[in-house]
Amino acid sequence: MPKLNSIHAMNRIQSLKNGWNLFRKDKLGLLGLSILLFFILMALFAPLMPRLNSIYKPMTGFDPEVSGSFPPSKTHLLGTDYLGRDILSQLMKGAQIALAVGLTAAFTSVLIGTVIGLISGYFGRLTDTILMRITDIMLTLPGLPLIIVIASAIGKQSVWIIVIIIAILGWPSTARVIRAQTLSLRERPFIEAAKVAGASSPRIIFRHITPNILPLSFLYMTFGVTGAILAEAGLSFIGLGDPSIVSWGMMLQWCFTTGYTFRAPYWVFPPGLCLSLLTFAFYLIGRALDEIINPRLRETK
Amino acid sequence: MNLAKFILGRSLQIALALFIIMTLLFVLFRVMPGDPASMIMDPKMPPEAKELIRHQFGLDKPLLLQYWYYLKNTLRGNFGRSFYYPEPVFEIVMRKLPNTILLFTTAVILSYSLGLPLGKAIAWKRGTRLEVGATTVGLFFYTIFIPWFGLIMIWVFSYKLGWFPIGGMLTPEIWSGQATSLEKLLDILYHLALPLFVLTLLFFAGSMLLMRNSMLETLREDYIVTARAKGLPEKIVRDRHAARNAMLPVVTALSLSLAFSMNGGVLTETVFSWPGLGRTLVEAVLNHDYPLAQAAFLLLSAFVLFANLVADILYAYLDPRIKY
Amino acid sequence: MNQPLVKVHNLKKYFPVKAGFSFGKASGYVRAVDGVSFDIEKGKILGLVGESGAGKTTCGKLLVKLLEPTEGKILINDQNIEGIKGSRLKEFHRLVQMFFQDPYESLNPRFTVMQTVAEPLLVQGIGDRGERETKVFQALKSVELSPPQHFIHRFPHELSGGQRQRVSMARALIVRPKFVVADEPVSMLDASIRAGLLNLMLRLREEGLSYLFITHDLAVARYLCDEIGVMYLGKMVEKGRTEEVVQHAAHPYTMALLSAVPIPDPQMRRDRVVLPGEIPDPANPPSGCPFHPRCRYVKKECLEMEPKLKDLGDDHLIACHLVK
Amino acid sequence: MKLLEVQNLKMYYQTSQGYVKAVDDISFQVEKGETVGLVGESGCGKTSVAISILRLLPSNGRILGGRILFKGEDLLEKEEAKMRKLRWQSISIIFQAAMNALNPVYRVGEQIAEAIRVHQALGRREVKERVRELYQLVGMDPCRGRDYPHQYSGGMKQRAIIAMALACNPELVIADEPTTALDVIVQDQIMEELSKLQRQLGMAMIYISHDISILAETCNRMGIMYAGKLIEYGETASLFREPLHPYTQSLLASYPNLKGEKRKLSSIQGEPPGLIHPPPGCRFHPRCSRKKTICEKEEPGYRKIEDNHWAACHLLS
Repeated sequence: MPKLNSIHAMNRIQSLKNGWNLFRKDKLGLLGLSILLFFILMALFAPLMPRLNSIYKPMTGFDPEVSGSFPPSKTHLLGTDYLGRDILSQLMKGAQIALAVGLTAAFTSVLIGTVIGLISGYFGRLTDTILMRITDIMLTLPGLPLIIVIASAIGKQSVWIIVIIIAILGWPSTARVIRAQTLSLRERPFIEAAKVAGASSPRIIFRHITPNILPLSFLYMTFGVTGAILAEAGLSFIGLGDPSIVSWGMMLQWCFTTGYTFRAPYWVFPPGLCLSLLTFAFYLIGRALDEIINPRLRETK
Repeated sequence: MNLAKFILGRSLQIALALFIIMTLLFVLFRVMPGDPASMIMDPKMPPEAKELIRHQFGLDKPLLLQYWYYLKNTLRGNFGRSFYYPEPVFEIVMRKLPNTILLFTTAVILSYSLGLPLGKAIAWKRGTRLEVGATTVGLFFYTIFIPWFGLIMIWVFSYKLGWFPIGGMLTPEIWSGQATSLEKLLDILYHLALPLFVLTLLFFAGSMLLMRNSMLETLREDYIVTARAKGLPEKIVRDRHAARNAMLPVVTALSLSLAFSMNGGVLTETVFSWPGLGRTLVEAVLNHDYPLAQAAFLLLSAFVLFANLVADILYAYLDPRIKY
Repeated sequence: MNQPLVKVHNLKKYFPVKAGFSFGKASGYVRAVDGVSFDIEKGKILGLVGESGAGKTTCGKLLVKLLEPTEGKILINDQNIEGIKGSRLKEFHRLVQMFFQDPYESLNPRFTVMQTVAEPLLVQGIGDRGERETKVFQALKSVELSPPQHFIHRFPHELSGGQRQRVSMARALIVRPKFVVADEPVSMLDASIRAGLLNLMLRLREEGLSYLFITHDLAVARYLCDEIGVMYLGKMVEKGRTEEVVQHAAHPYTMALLSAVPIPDPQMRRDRVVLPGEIPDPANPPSGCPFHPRCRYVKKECLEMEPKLKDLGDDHLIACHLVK
Repeated sequence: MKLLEVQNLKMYYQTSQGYVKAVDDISFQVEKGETVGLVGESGCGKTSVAISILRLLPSNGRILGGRILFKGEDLLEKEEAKMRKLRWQSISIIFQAAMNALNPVYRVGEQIAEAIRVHQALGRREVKERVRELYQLVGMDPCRGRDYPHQYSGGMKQRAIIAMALACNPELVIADEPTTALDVIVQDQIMEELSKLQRQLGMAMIYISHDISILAETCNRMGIMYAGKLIEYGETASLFREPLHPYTQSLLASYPNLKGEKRKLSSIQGEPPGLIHPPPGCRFHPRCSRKKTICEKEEPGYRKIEDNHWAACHLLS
């Protein structure tokens, strides 16, 4: 008799392969994936820049030969900011920050949302009523203004505090979707069959329901990354970001507040373009995954 | 039908949400570590005045009693005085609210009245180059970083071409002089144009994509086949049967996305120095003008919640299956 | 005579109906099952027939403890199953199993056939890995899925409807239950596949398995069942040996039900008794005899008093005022 | 007189795995005023025949051959505008009520009126009057026309859909699974109603169903479909008396009966094939208990056994 474990592993690889084959057909999804890869490379190579030359330190690297903001040159391929720091190395460091902020915030909020959605959907009754009322109210609050108010009340401007705020405010949309999915799964006959087989509630939640909602959580994570990156950038742009860190939003803020906006297009363009492209990429990937995970959309082709 | 009961129920929910926001603000600004008094008192005030405010806001009382005073004051519209401007906070925010309503509401209405027909049209032509192109461009604008896009628009249209003002809402010369109301109106429109364009484009992308997806879902429904089988002209099938039903999820999404759209609203106001609540909030926070920040946020939330209610009523009107 | 394996006495299940905004309070009850009694002997099949909304499925779910009864007693193998929990509930599920209606929904899409069929053994802690695999092979063979190694690694979406239903049956049979509640297990399958599954169920009965067979199809019930019980709005209106009920139906509802079944033979003309109207809202059942609004023979008595089950002799029970 | 002639119709769906050969070389005819049944198990292509006749294919459906003659004119050659006029006016279709065939946001009466207005130049009053008439025709209270579909029960929706199909007095009505998902008693009511209306109005009908027992009582003639092919076609009585194709024989033996002797049901081994790569030769051969070597290689042609009774099987030669 064949080893069943290895066969199940093969089946999983097979289903991943099938998923990839479907994904590959989505040209926009592939575009998103390649943009994302580009930014990942950027983030990976970011630490190399200061090693090349200390003037390429994104935060403290001052070039003695330039003071102030200058257009692109041979040493500064994308020019310098008002303190004479290299924009390219700032940009690369920013990719690191954006990916870190986006992924951690989205992961945390989706994790919270998934757990709350599961609990709410599976146990129902009063738990569900209370959790969903909270969710509904949180969903109707304007997010960025709330983040602004909370960030200013806390006072300390650290990027990790910002990530935590974004994560805590970001879970309701996931929770709602996961709850709905859990509710519909809970009523499905295969859950009843598991009950009749004698399975306990934890087994039903972890072995039967969770594996069926994880793809959806993953999907929401890709959308969550977009939201988190934009929120951090917005906060930084307004002037509530972490001043000790070079994020793309921060770069724009420096440019805006030092009055270079209209004089230094080489400075304004790159960070905003990177921000828009990265969020665009995550969104495209999310959309392509959506078509795989929600088969309703797939059928027409 | 029971529309009144439905509105009453939703209004109660809004009241509850506002109450929760108020409590949140209280906790944030008064219970958080640090001197609570400094959060609502201007550090530059003379001690006697400070004492007066301390008394007036009940800061010398136990926390629970403070909370009670806070709620009472807030409900009366007594948000205290601004640290920065020499006037009561209430007057400032009430002056800014119409500006936000003007910009935000116009942008929402304009973007939906453009986005829905276009979304409908591209879904109908699924698979064509037009559809793919419009979808891609729409997706790009949907995820664009607004302040940056705003800055570029200002750079091109105001700075380079000089067609529009760099920011603000009014030209002081016109408003201090003897201008007619038409001139004043035109002046506002002149300032409104660019921020409105940016915000509309942003919302437009969202509404178009939503309508496209919803339309594609609807076109698979059986009643669309029935409509075709009945021999109805394509245009009637598309508009009367498909688009009408595709509207329903779009309106649901609208009510859910209003809060999200406000993020864009705040950032746009900031970039274009539009004197609305969003920019007031940002400035107040940067100036550590906490009474003003709280009031601006509360009012902004109230506005979003109210807009939500309108969207819900619209939905109930559109869908005959809703029995409130 | 054999001691019955399953004894059901005066079984009731009421579901609360919630209206709109009320907080958790029930505004009424749906009497899904309202005082049903029956016995099933070892190796026999009782068919529950009736239209949707008659309470058949609820009845079945009560017997496998997917639902808790509002009132009444269920004895299975002389054991009262009221309120059993934990290890005793697990033990109970070795004795009683269920066949489900929808072959597409009753298998976890992420489980292979092996995982699905082995699950009851796993949660019951029966056997080690090797023993479980052997038992899965046996169970698959017993439902005529051979060779088993052909199927164990497949996922549900790689199987046809009939194959899925067999897998679902293998999962139930692997713990060697004595009693199975079969909830319309063939109603979603095509005729040619249906016959094979019905014959399989008959073979299992020969091996000593007892069933409660839930169906809306009287022709299938006649083929499979030893006894038939006809339900209408949560109540048993007629019950007796299959041929007795089919040939000599006494209740007007049973007669109508029988006459509505199409005959697959153009030579045989049936005398149609087309019953007017549709089954009433179970939350709001008619007074007296629940069937009286649709009954051709309705008398004054029927409006006022609910008929009790009477024995016509030979275990043929009927609840109708017409029969004295 | 021949009302509808389907000749060698071929309709495939394009998918990423290849063509789904849903309708493969099917021919049959419908005379004026007669009822024809098309029976087959799920996925055998019977609904595809219906939507081909009305030319209501989904975007990936292609008609690759054959002719559909309606009163002598080929529907496949007609311009779209002319075809649109013909739909409902001459050929209408009854969909399954459970399938959301009514638009949820419009009043049911309005949806019926819409069909009338498109095809007939009637005033508001007359349209209204016609809708009332139609409601009475199918045994419903005309006041219910003001309700929305969600206020109807399954049986009422089906009646409304029938009323809608009859709105323009069509010469041919196609009923696609008209009673699936309805309870036995309501199913019986609807079938009775349809037979009555058909006799009363004299239109021709094509019934499509997976359930041969329902059609046995209703249709003059019947075609049995299997895996995209029409394998047997004939007078209902003759087809039941002497089924020719092994598939038809086994199918009839797999139905339990309420009347007469209780006999053991026979089932067909295996499952119907997929339509992307159907078996070569006779498509039924992998499941046929009497197959010969020729069945695996050569596709059987139609053989006429009696007047109006045909079957495609090598055993018949």
